[in-house]
Order: sequence, then C-alpha cells, then structure tokens
Amino acid sequence: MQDMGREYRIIGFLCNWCSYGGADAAGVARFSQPTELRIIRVPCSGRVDPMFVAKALLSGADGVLVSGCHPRDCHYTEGNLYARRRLELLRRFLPIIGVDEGRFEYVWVSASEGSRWRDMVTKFTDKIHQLGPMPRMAEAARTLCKLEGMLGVSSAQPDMWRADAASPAPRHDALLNMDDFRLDASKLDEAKEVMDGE
Amino acid sequence: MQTPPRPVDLADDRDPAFQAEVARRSGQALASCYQCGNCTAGCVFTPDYDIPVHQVMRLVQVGLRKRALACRAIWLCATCQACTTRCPNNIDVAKVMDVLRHMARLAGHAPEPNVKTFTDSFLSSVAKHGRVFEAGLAAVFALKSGKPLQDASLGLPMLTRGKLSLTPHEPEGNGKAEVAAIFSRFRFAGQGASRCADQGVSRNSHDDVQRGGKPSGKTEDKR
Amino acid sequence: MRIGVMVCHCGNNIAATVDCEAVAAAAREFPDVVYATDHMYACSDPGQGTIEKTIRELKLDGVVVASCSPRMHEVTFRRAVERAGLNRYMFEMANIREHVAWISLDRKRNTEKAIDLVRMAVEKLRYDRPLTAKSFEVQKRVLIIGAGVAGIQAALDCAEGGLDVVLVERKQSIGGVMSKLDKTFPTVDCSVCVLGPKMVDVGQHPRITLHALSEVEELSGYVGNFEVKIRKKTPFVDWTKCTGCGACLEKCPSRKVRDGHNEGICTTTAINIPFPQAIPKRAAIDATVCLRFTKGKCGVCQKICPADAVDYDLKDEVVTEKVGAVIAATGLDLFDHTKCGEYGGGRYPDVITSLQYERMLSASGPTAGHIKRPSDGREPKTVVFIACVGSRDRSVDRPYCSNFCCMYTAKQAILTRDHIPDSRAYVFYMDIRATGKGYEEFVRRAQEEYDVQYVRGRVAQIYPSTGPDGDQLVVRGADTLLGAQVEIKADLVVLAVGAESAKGAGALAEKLRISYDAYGFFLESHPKLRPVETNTVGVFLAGACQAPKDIPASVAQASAAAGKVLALLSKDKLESDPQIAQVQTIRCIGCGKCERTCPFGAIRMRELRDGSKRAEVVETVCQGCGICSVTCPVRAIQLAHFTDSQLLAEVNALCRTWDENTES
Amino acid sequence: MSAPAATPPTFAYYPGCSQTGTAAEYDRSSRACCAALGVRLVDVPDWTCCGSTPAHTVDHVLAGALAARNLLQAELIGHDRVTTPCPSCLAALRTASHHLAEPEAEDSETGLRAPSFRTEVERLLDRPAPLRADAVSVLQVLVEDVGVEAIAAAVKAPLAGLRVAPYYGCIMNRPPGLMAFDDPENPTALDRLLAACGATVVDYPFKTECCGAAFGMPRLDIMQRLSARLLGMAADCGADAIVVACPLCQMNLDLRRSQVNACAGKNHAMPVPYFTQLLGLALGLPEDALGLDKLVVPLAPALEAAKARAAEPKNANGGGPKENAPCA
Ligand SMILES: Cc1cc2nc3c(=O)[nH]c(=O)nc-3n(C[C@H](O)[C@H](O)[C@H](O)COP(=O)(O)OP(=O)(O)OC[C@H]3O[C@@H](n4cnc5c(N)ncnc54)[C@H](O)[C@@H]3O)c2cc1C
Ligand SMILES: Cc1cc2nc3c(=O)[nH]c(=O)nc-3n(C[C@H](O)[C@H](O)[C@H](O)COP(=O)(O)OP(=O)(O)OC[C@H]3O[C@@H](n4cnc5c(N)ncnc54)[C@H](O)[C@@H]3O)c2cc1C
Ligand code: SF4
Ligand code: SF4
Ligand code: SF4
Ligand code: SF4
Ligand code: SF4
Ligand code: SF4
Ligand code: SF4
Ligand code: SF4
Repeated sequence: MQDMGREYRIIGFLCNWCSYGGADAAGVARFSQPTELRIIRVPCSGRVDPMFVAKALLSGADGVLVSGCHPRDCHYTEGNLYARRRLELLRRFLPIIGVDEGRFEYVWVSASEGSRWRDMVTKFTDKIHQLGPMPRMAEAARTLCKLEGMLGVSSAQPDMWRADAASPAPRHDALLNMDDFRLDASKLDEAKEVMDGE
Repeated sequence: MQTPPRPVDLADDRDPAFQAEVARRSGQALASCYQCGNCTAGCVFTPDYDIPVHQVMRLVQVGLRKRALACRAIWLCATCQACTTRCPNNIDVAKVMDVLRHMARLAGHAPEPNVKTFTDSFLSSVAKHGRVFEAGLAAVFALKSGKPLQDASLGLPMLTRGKLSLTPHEPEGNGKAEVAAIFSRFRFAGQGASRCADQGVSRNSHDDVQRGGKPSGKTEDKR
Repeated sequence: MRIGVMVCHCGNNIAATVDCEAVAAAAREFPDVVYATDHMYACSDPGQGTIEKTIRELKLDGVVVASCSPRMHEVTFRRAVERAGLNRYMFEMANIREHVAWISLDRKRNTEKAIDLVRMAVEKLRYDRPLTAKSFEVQKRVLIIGAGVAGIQAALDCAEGGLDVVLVERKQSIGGVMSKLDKTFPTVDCSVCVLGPKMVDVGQHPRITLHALSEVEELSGYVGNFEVKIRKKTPFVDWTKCTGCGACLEKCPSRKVRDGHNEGICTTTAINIPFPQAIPKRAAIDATVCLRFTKGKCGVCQKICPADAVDYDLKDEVVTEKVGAVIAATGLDLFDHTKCGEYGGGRYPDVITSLQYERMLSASGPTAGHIKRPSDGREPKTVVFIACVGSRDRSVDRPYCSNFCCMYTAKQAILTRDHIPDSRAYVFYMDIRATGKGYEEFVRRAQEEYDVQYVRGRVAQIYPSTGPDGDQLVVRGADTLLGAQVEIKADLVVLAVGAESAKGAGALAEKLRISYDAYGFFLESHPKLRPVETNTVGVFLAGACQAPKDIPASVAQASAAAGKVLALLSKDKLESDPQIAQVQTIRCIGCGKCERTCPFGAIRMRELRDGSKRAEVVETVCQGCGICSVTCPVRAIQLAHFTDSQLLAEVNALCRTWDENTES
Repeated sequence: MSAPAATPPTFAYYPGCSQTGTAAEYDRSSRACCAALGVRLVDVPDWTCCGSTPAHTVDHVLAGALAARNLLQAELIGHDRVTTPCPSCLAALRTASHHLAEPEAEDSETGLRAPSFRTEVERLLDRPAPLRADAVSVLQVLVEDVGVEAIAAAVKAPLAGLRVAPYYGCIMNRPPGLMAFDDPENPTALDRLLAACGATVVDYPFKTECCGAAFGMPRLDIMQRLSARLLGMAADCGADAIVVACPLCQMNLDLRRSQVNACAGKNHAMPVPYFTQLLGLALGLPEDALGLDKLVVPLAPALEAAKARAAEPKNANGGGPKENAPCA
C-alpha cells in the first residue's frame, strides 16, 4: 500500500470540533494509516487562510489537506461554508502560482467518522504519491516573499502583536484575498455551483 | 485406517488461506457473517442439504476446507438468490456457494455426481453446437447418469407438441465456431496469466467438461 | 523564553511504537527548549507533579506535553500548569497517541513524526501569550427539548434544584414512548402508574413552563445566554379556556383518523385528546382531517364546547425565551417495518410492531388489555416474536443494536403467557442482550417459568397459510442451534422493530450546533468521560436521543444532565473562553468586512473621534471561530492563541525540517 | 388499441436456447405480443447460448464470455438494449454486463492490480468485450416501456373471471442489486399486467420461491417436492392457473406435471401458461400465434370455467390485485 521509499510532506489543517475528533476516532479504532500527514489543529476550517495553504505548498509541502465539518454541521454555523468558498477559489488559483491543484484537497469528516478519515488520508496520500514530490520552483522563493509581504508577517518576524506593529501593511495587491473574488459576479456563481454541488 | 474421533482443533485443523481464497474469488466479506441463519431460513433447498447454508458459511469462516468442499449442499444450490437477497450483512451468499463449487471441482469432489454430469453435459452440448441441444442433452444425461428411463414418460407429450427437436438449432453464422473457440481458449488460458489460481480451476473444470462432453454422435441422436 | 517538554509513554500505548526517549532528546535541541523528558503517564499525579515542579524549579515560561489528544487531557494539563503559577495558555499539546502511535506500527517513521509534532508545538508555543478569561452574567433558566421520560426527569430535577425550566414538546401531550407502554421490564410494573405522577408534577410545577405542540425554531447565543424561538403550533382550541372535558370528542363526525397514540391500531376523532392522562389535558384539532378545514363544513365542536374554547382562526405563535443552558431529550422513533418485504411489508394485518402490541396489552389501550388479532379480533394462541427487525442489519443501513428490544420482547412474551395462559410464545433471536441489573434473570424467567420458546435464528419470510388453518401466518426461519430450517404457524407476529433517532433530529442538531452520527443520534463530547455533554458548551443530552436506551438508562442520563446544568448555572457569572478575536486598532482600516462576516454578530464598528471607524469584538459573544481573521484584508483582527503567526510558525516548523532533510 | 408510437421502442431480441425447443410457445407469444403492442424486436444475429446456470457454476469468466458474445452481437448491429423472455438468460446477460463495467481491482494480498473481469473475458472472446449493452426482460419492457395503461387500453378480450396466480420465479427480481426491477420480495409487475388483461389476480405467497430449476434431470426428487409446493399453494389460493415467465418453471410445473403429481399424491390439473400467452389472448391474438396447443395441461377448461364465472353477475370484479386479503 505504501511506497516505502520516500516520505512525502503533507500538512493537514483540521477543524477542532469535527475532523480533529474524526482523526482521533480513527486512532482510537487503530485504523492503520499512512504516516506522512502532520496535523495542525484549527478552531474551524473557516480559520484556514488560503495563504497558509499557499505558503505551505511554496515552502516545500507536497500536499495540503483541509478537513472540516460537514455542510450545515459546522460548530460555528457557517464557518465551513466560508472555508469552502475561499478554498475552492484557492484551488482554481493554485495553477496560477504554478502548483498542481491536485496537491490541495478540501474534505468533510465528522467527529464520528473515523473510518472516513482513514479513507481520506489514505486516498490523499496516495494521490500525492502519484503526483510525486513538489517541484522546487525558482519562482517559489520570489512568490513566497511577495506573499509574506502581503500578509505583513513572515516566519522571521515576531508575533505581530508584540512587535512594533506600527507599520500597517495593507495588502494593496490583493492577490490572495479570496474574499475579493466575491466581487466578481461570474466567479461568485461558479463558487455557488461548487457549494450547491455538495 | 480411521483416525479416532477428536474435537476440531481450531488452530491445527484450520486453513486460514481457505477463507482468504474464498474471499478473494467471491469478493465477499466473509468475516461479517454473524450466523443469523437467514440464508438457511429462506433457502428452499435446506431440507435437501447435508449442511445448511449458514453452516457452510461458518466452515469457510473457520477455514475447514475439506468439509466445506466435500459437502453436497454446494452442488444442490440452484442459485435462486434468496439468501443473497436477504442476508442482513449484504453478503452475496449465492456467489460464495458458486465459488465453493468451483473450488470443489478443482479439488475433485463430486458428491452429487448427477448434478455434475448434468452441468458437464450441458456445457459440452453448448461447446459442440453453440447452443444447447435439449434432446441431445437429455439423451447424454440419461446415459451418463444411469437413469435412462427417468424422463421417458415426457418424450411423447413433448413430441406431440413439437417441443422436442431432434436436430440441434445451431446458430446461423460463425457463432458455433466462436463458442467452440471460447471453450478451447478457456481450456488453454492460463499460461502467463496472473489469476493463476483461477486458471487452475478453469483448466481442471474444463477437463471435466470435456470428459463429460465426448459422446458419440450416435448416442446423441438416439433417445 | 524557557520551554519545557514532556513526552508521555502512556504505558505502552505510545511507547510501543514511538521511541519516546528519542523524541525527548530531539526536543532538547529545539530553540528555547531548556528541558525535555519522558514519562510513563504524564497525566498521572506524579506526571503532573513533575510538570509543576519543573516549572517552578527551572522557571519555565511554557510547557509542551506530547501525549494523547488535546480533546482528552488539554484541560488537565492546563490546570497543572496554572497550579505552578504559569498562565494556562502557555501550554501546548502534541498528539502523538491518536495521530501517531495508534495508526501505524512503523516505529522509525512514528518517531520522526512525533518529533515533528513536538517541534510544531514548540514553535507555536513561542508565540503564545498569557490570556485571561472575562466573566459574564448567566440566565438561570434551562431549555429542555422533548418531554419523554428523559425530558420529564431532567425538567423535574432542574426545577427542584431551583432553575426555571422551559419544556418544549412537539406532540400534544408529554410522555413520549413510555406513556404508550403497558408494563416495563424488568419489574413488570405499570408504565403509566410510574410515569403518570411525574407528568402531573410537570404540569403543576411553578418553575416549569410547558410548551406542548411546539418546536424549537431557532437557537442563538452562547452558554449562559441563549435565546430560543419556539413555534407553538395552533391547536385551534384556546387552551386557556379548554377544560379537557372531552365533550367535543364525542360529537366530532370525523372519526376515521389514525390514532397516533395507539400506533394506528384504532381510529380517533379530528378533535382529540390523545389519552386520559395527557398533560396538558387539552383538545386539539388535526386540520388535515377536520371536515371544517378540508371540506368547509361542520363546526360541531365549536357549537358543542361548553367552555367556548374552539377557535378555528387561532394561528401559530412564536415565543422567545432566554435560557442559560439546553438539554436535548428528543428520544427515539421506530424502524418502519414496511421496508421489510419478506415480513409482508405491511400487507399482513396480523404482523404488528412491538409498540402496537404494547397498546394492545395496555388496560387503557383500545382493546382494554385484550390481545386480539387486528384481522378478525380473534384471540391468538400462537404468538411469534421476531427480534432485531431493522437493527443489526446492514442491508437496511441499521448496523447498530437497538439495546432494549431483547428485553421488551421477553417482557411481551411473558405478558402474552399471562394474558392467554393456553398460548404459545416463540422468540426468534440472534443474541440476547440482557446486560442490566436483573435483566438476565428476567429473560431466564421467560424461558424457564413462562416456557417461552427461544429459537436462535432469523426469520427469512412470513406468508399467509392456506388450507384448513388458512387464517394463520407461516413464519419460516432457521434454528441455527439445530442447524435446521423451521416453520411455525402463527396467529400473530410481533416485530421487535429497532430504534431510530427522532424524526428531524438532524435538523434540530444543526439548530443547536451539536454533532450527530450517521443515524441522527446526537454525539456526546466524549463516549466515556463526557457522556452527557456535547461539544457545544451549555448543550447537554438526555435519553434515547444520544443512542437507543431503556428507561433506567434514560432517566439516569437525564438526572446526570440536570446535575450538569445545575452545576453550570450555580455560578452567578461564567468565565468566557479568552481564545477569541482581538482587533489591533492601529492596523484596522475600518472596512467592516469582519462585521459582515462574523456568524455570531460579535463585531461592532466603533467610531473614532476623527469620524473614522474601527472594528471592536464583543468578548462575550465571540465564539472564537477565526473566520474574521481570514476575511480581514490587513490581518488586523486576530484570533488569540490561533494567530496567523502561530499557525504559520507550525507550517514553518515543518517546512524547515523538510528542507533540511531533503537538502542534506 | 395503442397506436404505434412515432418511433416504436426497438430492442435487440435474444430468444435463448429453450425458446427454440421446449419453450417455443414462449418465444412465439412474446414476439406476437410485442408486435401487437408496437415494440419492435430485432433478433440478435447469430446468437449463441448465454451459458445459463451451468456456466457460472463452473467458472465466472467462462459464463461472462458466453453471455458477452451475445451482448456484443447486439452492439455490433447498433443496439444497447437487449431483451429476452427468459429470466435465466436475463441473469446471465445482466451479470456479464454488470461485471464488465467493473474497474480493475487491486489484490489485497499482493498489492498487484489483478486483471479486470473485462480483460479476462476479452481473452476468452478474443475480441473487445461489449461496452454498453445490457439486458432487460420482455416482462419489464412490456410493463415499463409499453406501460400497463397502454396494455389495458389495447385489451380486446378481457380474461374476466380467470383467477391467476402470478409466479415470477426465483431470479426475475433477485438479487435486487443486479436485476433492478420491481420489488424482490413482493413483485407486482406481472400482477398489474394480468389485472390489465382483466384477470383476477390472487395474492400468491410463493411468487419468488424456487421451483427446483434445472434439477428436474439430476435430482428429480427435489424438483418434485418444490414444484408440488407451488401447485398446492396455488390451488389453496383458489387459482385457475399459474402464470409463469420462465421456461424452466413452465417445464417443471407443466411438462413434468405427471412426475410432480405422482410425488405429491395429488391430481393437480391447473394449467401453467406463459404470461405472454394470456396477454396475447386478451389482446385478441389468434391462438396459433400463441402456441396454446403446446401446453401439456390444456388451458381451455380454465378459460371456459372463467367465462362461466364471469357470466354470473356477482363475480364481476375482474381486476386489480387483491389488497391485504389473506388468501383463504
Ligand atoms: C415497544 C417498546 C417497549 C419498551 N419497553 C420498555 C420497558 O419495558 N422498559 C424500559 O426500560 N424501556 C422500554 N422501552 C424503551 C423506552 O421506551 C425508552 O427507553 C424511553 O422511552 C426513552 O425515553 P426518552 O425520553 O429518551 O425518549 P421518548 O420517550 O422518545 O421521548 C422523546 C420526546 O421528545 C419529543 N420530541 C422528539 N423530537 C422533538 C423535537 N424536535 N422537538 C420537541 N419535542 C420532540 C417526542 O415527541 C417525545 O415526546 C420500550 C420501547 C419500545 C419501543
Ligand atoms: C477486565 C475488565 C475490563 C474492562 N474494560 C472496560 C472497557 O474497555 N471499557 C469500559 O467502558 N469499561 C470496562 N470495564 C469496566 C470498568 O472497569 C468499570 O465500568 C469501571 O471501572 C467502574 O468504575 P467505578 O468507579 O464505578 O468502580 P471501581 O473502578 O471499582 O472503583 C471503586 C473504588 O472504590 C473503592 N472502594 C470500594 N469499597 C470501598 C469502601 N468501602 N470504602 C472506600 N473505598 C472503597 C475501590 O477501592 C475503588 O477504588 C472493564 C472491567 C474489567 C473487569
Ligand atoms: S444470512 Fe448472511 S449473515 Fe446470516 S448466516 Fe447467512 S451469510 Fe451469514
Ligand atoms: S442461492 Fe443457493 S443457497 Fe442461496 S437460497 Fe438459493 S439455493 Fe439456497
Ligand atoms: S375543546 Fe371544549 S369540549 Fe373539547 S375538551 Fe376542551 S373544553 Fe371540552
Ligand atoms: S369542526 Fe372538525 S374537529 Fe370539529 S367536530 Fe367538525 S370535524 Fe370534528
Ligand atoms: S437489543 Fe436485542 S433485539 Fe434489539 S437489536 Fe439488540 S440484539 Fe437485537
Ligand atoms: S456477563 Fe459479560 S460476557 Fe457475559 S453476556 Fe454479560 S456482558 Fe457479555
Ligand atoms: S472569531 Fe471573529 S468571526 Fe468568529 S465569532 Fe469571534 S469575532 Fe466572530
Ligand atoms: S476586516 Fe479588518 S480592517 Fe476591516 S474592519 Fe474588520 S478588523 Fe478592521
């Protein structure tokens, strides 16, 4: 089942209420799973900034999986719908920055669905194995700097609250501000279609 | 010499590969059978079986290969699908019975010789004519089963109603040859093929078919 | 910053597949880590003691524990950290049990992964800062949804404890399934005799506001301060006037209405009081069958009512209540046996459900306690019970055990033999699940004293018999212990239909923002340690809405939930979770996007002296989802403890090591 | 009378081996009814045996290849929908088409991709296997494509007074996942069709119980026992006839009647017509187009008795399956 050769680098952003519990449930049930995925716990899939995903992929992750509550089952009512809207747009945006959109996936797993989580991880890991390692792009570093500039933070910069946050860094170049896509009516319809599809 | 009776040794008598093989050939999750007996309850052949269906399933689960493959029940199953339709665990029980029959053939079991003879006669008729030649099949079967007169009383009513054709209705075109080719490829398939275990069955079972299917043209016409 | 790390073995749970010492050794090399160790049980007293001692002795600023899921023990360790004088948010957990040790046996890879997870936790911790909770006022009232035995018990316990109770029941009367039962196992005492007095107490308790024929339409707010909108369906009878005299029932000409309380084995009238002990004992009109509503004529009840209570123009009403906590107690529904074509699919009148049989056994039921065949009214001499109908059956997507049908089947078989001494009772079963106190003894009594014939096997088919005993049903099953197919000619067949979640349970869960499983049963916060809580603080569970349970278990959980609510609302003020959004005013450009996005309306725009606007978070309202953070174009609003910097620090922690690994 | 539709529904027609011999009347009456109801049948050219039960009891790939060849023959003349009167052929054809659609599976032990069913079948066929073709029964075509209302409208000589037990046989609707037609436990297609013909349909509890299938030859005793049950139940239900849709059932219940009666010690004289024969009668088709003379137990006495019964004013409720009435 597993390619025993190299380990791939996969990050999972999991909603604390549903999918993180689902991953726990999979562990409790001792469902054997690929080992590559490292989980970052977030309060809600709506907390996942597309920027995090892009950043992870440009910094060397081979795949990023975001998992939240099922539609309408969000602990915060509609956080997962925001997430879906943003992340769906991110998926379409990834090829623009030179990343295969298959490296990013967004799924629903509830706290009771240990076996579904196992299936999701296994499938996603398999897919990344098929895609192979993320190519190291010459562009990556530059794009990354740009992204970090836009975000106003970088890994080198200390916490924005503690630091001299005197210089507001508005992101004029709203390349990554997914919410701005909502202004584009055609994109909005597309996004709606995606949402209704589920 | 007979071995003295003793309990089933669940470790030594068990052949775990057997369960795995049946699972692979049938694609069924055998471990999910919880022995509810629904298959036995609904099978109209249960009174004729030496081992009721649910116990056949149990034999497979435990891995008692010999007992499962030597039983008569698997030959008497008519694939009526009652068990498959009603199994609460969605097990295709009829398919498991089918697969056990395949494996029993491979292992050389035929506790219901007439059933096997019928099957073999049927298929050799198909191999020969491209379609079943009913009269020929009846004649071959009657001869081989050693019950030549069992259906003698049916001959007249059939003849008078034009239901008994004494010549085969063979396909008009190339069909006959194609079917013959399917049978012969079936026989020789297997070299270099990947599903080797299955090919094993195929080869063997086909030999059975062939053996059953070498009646002289004479016997076929004489009924 | 001075960080301490502890790696837990969890006995062998983690240590079997993760090299815990190696993880601790690796952690020592991480920036700011001044101490790292491994421990057999981090959550044990000595484990926690070590943490506290180390914090004090080494003057740590933060602690990482690598052990089980934070959903398990985060609170435990936060308390330990706090006892040692640190802020409880200067703590991070790495989940190396559920997410590492238990999902793979590859020790090398597991160890590497565990090291990665610890590195992430350390990096995140480096950006942690102390947070302090704020406190807020609470509503000392509780909303209870569903008034079966569980809801009733919870309501009485809460009311006795001094809380005001808002009890919402969608049916016309409270009582739930238990009010339909005849006797109850394992004591075989009369169900209504036990439940009736409690129902009366609910009706009379000064602290309980009962909304019958009502449903929750919307729930907003948060623990301590929920606001609930309740739709009171119109009964077309003014309940303040109706005395429950029943005069209208006598005269209503629409008499062919399916009687829900009697599970459809008899009919009733369009204006109706479901049963004599109903609470509230008030009449209501079913407009779908009332002649006045369907045909425009009649109006008899209005004329006849001595209290002048009937009012065809009454409309639904929506009331709003404020409560501090919620208990969901919506109970169960039963599997629809008409899906089972092999049992006649509802075509044979003498194949009935267990609950229909309860109504027949009940002295206050439509047959006055006489067992009669629905087809011809004859007293059955052979009654066959079939267990697990619509339970433990994947083919109908009901893989679970319904928990109490084995027991009520034994009860019904005993009662059958009691009612008709010359009868025979057969039970087809797969396993007998009798795990409660006195239950096994009860089943044995059915077998030994009452001579109930237990047949181990499922029934494949029921069909009408023909010939001389042409009015019977042939039950064809298996006796797997005999290894045989068996047939019984039965006069009556009772299906022990399985339990399902109450209709609409999923939709209600969504309103309450709690999770539910694939079958609509509500999800508890932790199956062993928090069985009455949900993941939404302030919402609790009682009874069969969480999973099929019998009366003792439902009542126990109801009292437990009441206890939890009483404990929660015993304080005048609650502490809010400080992991909430905070606006960095200096960065905020006042665009208002966060205000529009927040699903809880937790953000207000505040006007500065210069007329410009800035966002402001209402701390008690913010739920900490972080949706606003992502929306803000200048990242001015950040979710405490999950800031951009912290999450990116975790990402970076991983990417950096990968860089090192691949480049080396 | 149903006016032929603008484009009549057209199917490739697979008769099956029995229909050339012991069940010739099933073939003949099926063709006649389809023609009368505006269903165009195009014979699968050069068709060969589908393999029936014996093939799958020996090997699933062999069975698949024998059936697939016929689906392919239909596809080659541009037909994806093959119809056949015989449930056994139907099962063989549908099973093949079902499995041909399966993707390659992975062997859980070796991790290697096992060749798909399609690959294996193609090896035996030595041709590409059919891609789309699937099979439906003539019964399903008549009930779903023509429709019961259209049939009722086309009936010229209602079978008033004839009490029939509809017998579907074991595999017309089972397993439901494969056959995807009607209810597997209580099918009603035949009931509805016969009611549309004006017959009185009795509630027959053994609609799908196996008659003994092909065991007539190898295990006559089993076949006798099972078919005797079916006849006994039909008699108890007060049926004048058992109406069948399967050549094997018909053979066991009709041709082998003397054997069954001998075993049961009964003298059942109930005819066992194919449903297409009764439908043909109701549509007013000539008897010789329906092969009524080929039935061993003659149908005429039952028809006469029914006519007499229908003449009595009381029994005019000629139609519709009885609901909820336990048969007495
Ligand atoms: C045939 C049968 C026999 C049984 N015999 C026994 C026995 O002998 N002994 C025993 O211990 N147990 C027995 N049980 C089990 C027992 O009935 C249950 O344990 C018990 O009823 C569970 O109580 P509950 O309050 O959780 O649910 P319920 O009794 O189902 O009550 C739930 C209430 O919530 C209401 N409701 C549902 N949804 C909503 C909504 N959205 N809004 C508002 N209200 C809602 C319902 O109308 C109902 O009144 C038996 C069960 C059956 C089916
Ligand atoms: C082998 C085994 C495996 C199990 N596995 C599971 C499982 O996987 N999952 C599960 O849910 N359950 C399991 N259980 C059941 C589980 O252990 C019990 O449900 C649980 O321990 C009960 O907790 P308790 O607090 O009621 O009782 P206990 O754990 O027995 O605690 C009672 C305490 O009271 C003390 N005590 C007793 N008398 C006195 C006295 N007179 N004065 C002062 N102190 C006293 C005792 O010393 C003891 O510390 C298992 C049980 C066994 C035996
Ligand atoms: S019906 Fe299914 S689960 Fe039950 S005994 Fe048979 S195979 Fe096993
Ligand atoms: S398929 Fe075979 S085992 Fe299953 S019920 Fe029919 S005859 Fe019995
Ligand atoms: S509505 Fe009137 S008549 Fe009916 S019960 Fe109430 S008071 Fe009595
Ligand atoms: S108005 Fe309706 S409810 Fe009232 S008596 Fe008439 S039918 Fe009954
Ligand atoms: S309690 Fe008994 S009857 Fe009910 S589902 Fe469980 S095992 Fe079956
Ligand atoms: S005593 Fe224990 S092992 Fe036995 S049935 Fe009860 S729970 Fe199961
Ligand atoms: S985190 Fe932001 S969006 Fe979420 S509730 Fe708080 S203020 Fe609203
Ligand atoms: S989204 Fe950001 S900038 Fe806009 S109002 Fe909110 S905090 Fe201020």
